Amino acid sequence: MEYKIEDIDKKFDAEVLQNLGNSEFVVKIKGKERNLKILNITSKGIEFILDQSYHFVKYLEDSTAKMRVVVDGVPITLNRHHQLNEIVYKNVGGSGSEGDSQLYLKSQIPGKVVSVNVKEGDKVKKGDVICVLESMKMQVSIKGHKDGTVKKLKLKKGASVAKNDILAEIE
Amino acid sequence: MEYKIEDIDKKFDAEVLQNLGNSEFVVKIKGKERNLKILNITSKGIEFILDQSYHFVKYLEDSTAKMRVVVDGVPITLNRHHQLNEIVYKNVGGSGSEGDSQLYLKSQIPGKVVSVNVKEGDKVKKGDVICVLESMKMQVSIKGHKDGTVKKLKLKKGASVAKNDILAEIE
Amino acid sequence: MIEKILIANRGEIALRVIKTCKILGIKSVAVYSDEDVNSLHVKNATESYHIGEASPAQSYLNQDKIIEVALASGADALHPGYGFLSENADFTILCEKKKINFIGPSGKAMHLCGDKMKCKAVMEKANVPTVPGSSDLVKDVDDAVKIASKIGYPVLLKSVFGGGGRGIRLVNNDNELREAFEAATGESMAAFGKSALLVEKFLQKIRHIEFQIGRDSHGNAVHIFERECSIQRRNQKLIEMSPSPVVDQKIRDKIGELAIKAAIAVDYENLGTAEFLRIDDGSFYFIEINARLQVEHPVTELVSGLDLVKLQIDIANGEEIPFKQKDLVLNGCAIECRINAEDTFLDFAPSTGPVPDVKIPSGPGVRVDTYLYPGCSVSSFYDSLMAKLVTWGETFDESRRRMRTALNDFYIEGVETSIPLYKTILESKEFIEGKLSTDFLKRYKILDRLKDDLKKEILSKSDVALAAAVIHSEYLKSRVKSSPGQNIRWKAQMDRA
Amino acid sequence: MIEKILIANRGEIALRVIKTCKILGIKSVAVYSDEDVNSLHVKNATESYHIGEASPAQSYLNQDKIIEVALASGADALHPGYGFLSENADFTILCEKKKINFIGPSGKAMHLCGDKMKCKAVMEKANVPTVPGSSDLVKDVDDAVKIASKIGYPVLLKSVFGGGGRGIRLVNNDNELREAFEAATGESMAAFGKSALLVEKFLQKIRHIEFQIGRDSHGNAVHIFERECSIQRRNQKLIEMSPSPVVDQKIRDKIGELAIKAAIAVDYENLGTAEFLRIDDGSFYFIEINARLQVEHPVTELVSGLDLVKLQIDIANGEEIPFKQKDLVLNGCAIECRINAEDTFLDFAPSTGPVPDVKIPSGPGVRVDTYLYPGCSVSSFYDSLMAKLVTWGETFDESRRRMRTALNDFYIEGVETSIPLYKTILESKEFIEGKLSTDFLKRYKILDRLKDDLKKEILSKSDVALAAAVIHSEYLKSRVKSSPGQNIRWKAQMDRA
Repeated sequence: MEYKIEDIDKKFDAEVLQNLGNSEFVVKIKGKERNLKILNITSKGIEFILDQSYHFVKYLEDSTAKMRVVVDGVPITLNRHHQLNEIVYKNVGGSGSEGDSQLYLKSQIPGKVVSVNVKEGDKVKKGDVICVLESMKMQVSIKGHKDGTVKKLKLKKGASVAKNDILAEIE
Repeated sequence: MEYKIEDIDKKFDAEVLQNLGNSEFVVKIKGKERNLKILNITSKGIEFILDQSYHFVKYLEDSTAKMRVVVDGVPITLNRHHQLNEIVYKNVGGSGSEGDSQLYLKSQIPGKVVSVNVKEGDKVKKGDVICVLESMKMQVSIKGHKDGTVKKLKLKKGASVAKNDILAEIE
Repeated sequence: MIEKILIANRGEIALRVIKTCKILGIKSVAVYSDEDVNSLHVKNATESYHIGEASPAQSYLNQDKIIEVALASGADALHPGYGFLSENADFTILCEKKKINFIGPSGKAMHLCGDKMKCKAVMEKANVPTVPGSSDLVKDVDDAVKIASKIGYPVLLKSVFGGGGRGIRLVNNDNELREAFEAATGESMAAFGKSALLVEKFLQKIRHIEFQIGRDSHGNAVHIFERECSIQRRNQKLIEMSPSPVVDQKIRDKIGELAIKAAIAVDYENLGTAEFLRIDDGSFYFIEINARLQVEHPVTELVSGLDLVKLQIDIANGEEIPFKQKDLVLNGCAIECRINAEDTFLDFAPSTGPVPDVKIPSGPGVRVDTYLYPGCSVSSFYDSLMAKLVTWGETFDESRRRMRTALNDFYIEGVETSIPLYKTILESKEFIEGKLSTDFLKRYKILDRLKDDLKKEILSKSDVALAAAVIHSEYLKSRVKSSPGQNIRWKAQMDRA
Repeated sequence: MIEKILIANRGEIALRVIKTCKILGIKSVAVYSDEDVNSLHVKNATESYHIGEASPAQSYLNQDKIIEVALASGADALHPGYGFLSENADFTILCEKKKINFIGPSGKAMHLCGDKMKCKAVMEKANVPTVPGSSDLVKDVDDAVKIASKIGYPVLLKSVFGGGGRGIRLVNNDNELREAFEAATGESMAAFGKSALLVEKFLQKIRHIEFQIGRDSHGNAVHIFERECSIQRRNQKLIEMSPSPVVDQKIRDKIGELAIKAAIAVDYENLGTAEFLRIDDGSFYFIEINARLQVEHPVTELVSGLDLVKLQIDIANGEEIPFKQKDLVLNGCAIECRINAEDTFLDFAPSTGPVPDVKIPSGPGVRVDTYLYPGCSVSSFYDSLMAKLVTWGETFDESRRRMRTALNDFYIEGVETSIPLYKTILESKEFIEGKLSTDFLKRYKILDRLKDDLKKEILSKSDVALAAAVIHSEYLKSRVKSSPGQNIRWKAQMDRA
């Protein structure tokens, strides 16, 4: 299987070569054979000794396209490499902000809506302030992710929004 | 319901008087009404605020006769008060050692059998050394719990025993 | 003698105060909002009272409700922590009225500390140097020019109707000042119908250095050394340490003496902090007194060996401070990192929600003050400080290395944290050399370096991630299919493992 | 320079050494038995190697296997911890042969420290006072009487074929000695065909006080203060502290000097401990040198500010000790409680098994060295020390109060622990007054007091226990039955709660 790691422009290969029994395996990572001994495995995480080093990996998300894991405390996103994935991946972008082609403006933080600065039908530019949220004593301006027209506003002053809630549709 | 606590020679009463809703209750403990608000409850433990103080109670064991709980870190055994219980309870004794009427000699520690000092058929007195166990670099003599004849020995030199394993039957 | 203390706060500082109460055998009374019913301060206090809804205005800022609980619970004293009501002079006065021993300065002193202009005037009278500039509003443009030429350019022209950087103009000479004055006056007249301007020296490459002060009701006053708190974001401290790399014993004595003078000038009682700005030529300027226990007090505790909460309680009890200035020895070096729930790359925006798992570091010289536990939650109603990671070492380098290791061992699941940022800072040449300033992050492009570090860290863990991924796939396959041969053996092994 | 250390140990001490390795940037190599595959030292080391079956003889005492792993892993040094191979002179010599830097004294010095009779002779020559008595076997009964009258009655007559209290006779005068000598000789001849007797002064109300010593390869030697370790059970230390309540600076200087003399006498290099007995008249008698890092070393770390494992590594690297005796200041007071898995009331019998839940205390001045984590297991193959709870305070009383609070906050599920015993000791008048002796538990009937305290504690929690019991019954009923009315509402509430 080939994987892409985060937004690193390279493919990495990994496969299980052999099951040695007694929870021990030979795996091939980036072309190199390594010994792997499982101490503990569930659907949520795995503890193993790779060659001579202990590691603890948690699985946070696992879809066909990507897998989010926490390796010894370090969060890493692995993208399973298909043709299709590559396209989606490029559009989503690696930095956490939504790509220009996306319809929805989502909130990257939870908070309370302090002000709504646009109306449905308004024309907005990328970077215009759409609304202001308050969270943890701070006011944060949420800016439009692209040029377009505000099609739908899913915001009300005083309401609470969660992380990843859709705030607006911009077309 | 009446309870006995550990080996304290007294009965204590406790009952739920009223369900106030919203996880709040009025309970009557030792004749006094108290307010109880549940924060969290499962079959294994409960967190609640009694009057104004937070408590965390774990349930370790729950049989019809007795209940072992850990109250804010303090282990406590409650005995539900029936006529029958009282008899059994007196016989078992409060100090952790088995009463004289018990058939079985049990090990109160885990360990490896270092020596077996009696044979089946031997007559033994209460306090005679039946065997020696080794655990955590220490040798511990296991003494007979009553006078009688060794009916069965469930011991082999070099074998491991777990806590509460039966070591011998003495009749 | 204080026997029962109501703690009008939440989070780690409420836990911190409870800890000292327990050690002294004093009963503690916690208060909590709807949001905090499962918080550790509720669980650790002797008694806990619900005081209202999640929003601070409905709970932790609700003065009447808190006083009501204090009276109902029989608390004879109140500890305000930091934030919330801790520097609210009205609340202090309310406590005084209700005969509740407020653990902190008098309402009068607090009021004076809170009024920056008045406080500055008092300090000037007491010969405590403040940031050069007009001690009051400037009368007109000529007055402004006169002051500016006295303190030297560049200067800042500030409108009192501004705030948050608005209405502030940087000018380099008389001409620029005259122009800016006209513009600012016009702007302000248009917006507010009136104008009020100040002139202040523009300080560059500033360090924020503060002195812990203590003064008892008998008039004994001491300082308990300095804390350097220059590493900040958005004017909020991130990392604090004691000693400061630019303060030696001579400077400590001198500025410490000024800090004590400042405390006396406002008749300050109990513990407080005198904040100074220090510029590259070595000058210190007083800016304000924080009339409370600071977030960063553990730094001082570790280098002085004192329990500052105990000292607060002792002073509130009317006792004398049990040591003299000369008895205090600054021992080793302490560093604190504020572990915030925030996304460094989203302009430090808050990150909230459930925290399913936490691993808290430990070891020689490591102290963690935190409200976190596995299964807890970071609320969006309150501030973003989840934990204070503090390390002590014989030397700065030992303290720094212990901090670096502890940061690595600190795992908080579910929210973004400032931990990765601190790892990068702690490893930076500039931090190691003590080249600190309030613009440290920007000056040394720390966020760019952080990005590089994260990339490197991910690459260094990529082998492990890939191994985990392929084993996970096999594991899932083995659980879905019941295929013959090897897979059954595999499954058996997996289940046993 | 040491770059990779194999730690030939397990449990908390392996973790302790790993911690310093991490801070210094040194790679660590853990070894583990079948029983320890899920242990924290395996998870925290840079590399981990399996070395055999659970039984120590098959793993942690397997010299050849450990040397093999050291060589295979490329470790350039080996830290033995305490116990296991740490004081095995043969193993030290094997390391020397294989060019593995053994972090500890030379095999020669270790051999001498291990031979008590030889060591005593060396100390006598070096003018380090040892327990008065025959420096070798007594020739005959007249020799015994001569020695006894010199050292003064009462004396102990000891057979070298005894051990564990057998063959020891307490005598009060010449007549008793002559009688006892005859009896002992007869007994020994009958049992062993030969007799070998010693005479030694009978010491009463003994304190166990030891001095931490350090000596580098350049001949620099220091002591790092004393530790009082008098509270024991079965000759094993339970509670240690520094300073000792009976050691002032004058005594510290004097006995510390003796401890250094003792180290020089056996040409001791690296860190070690000189153990003394102290009797009520203030006399100190050297008994032995422990040629390793002690379990109780954190006590010394907290009052000296030193990292003793780092100091061990520095000395093994051939560096000079980076301070002089006069630079060392004993700061505050530290107390350690050894948290053992044992049942105090079953004559301290081991208690082993799974530990489903653990809560580890924290707070200002609290340090915990432990291998425990929720879900771990206490093995019956190894010793009973699960954790070391250490507290520091400015004063003895502050340290004691912090310990008392931390003991209360320490929760270990599944095994019996010595925590309740320590709570009783810490609250006892005699402990508070520093009236310590090796027979402390017996002398002050501590176990009887513990029983009373437990009863009181249970009674104080009985209301809560009863409340939990009735609510639990209702809860179970509500889940079993699906009865109408109130019970359905109840169930809904329960499930929501």
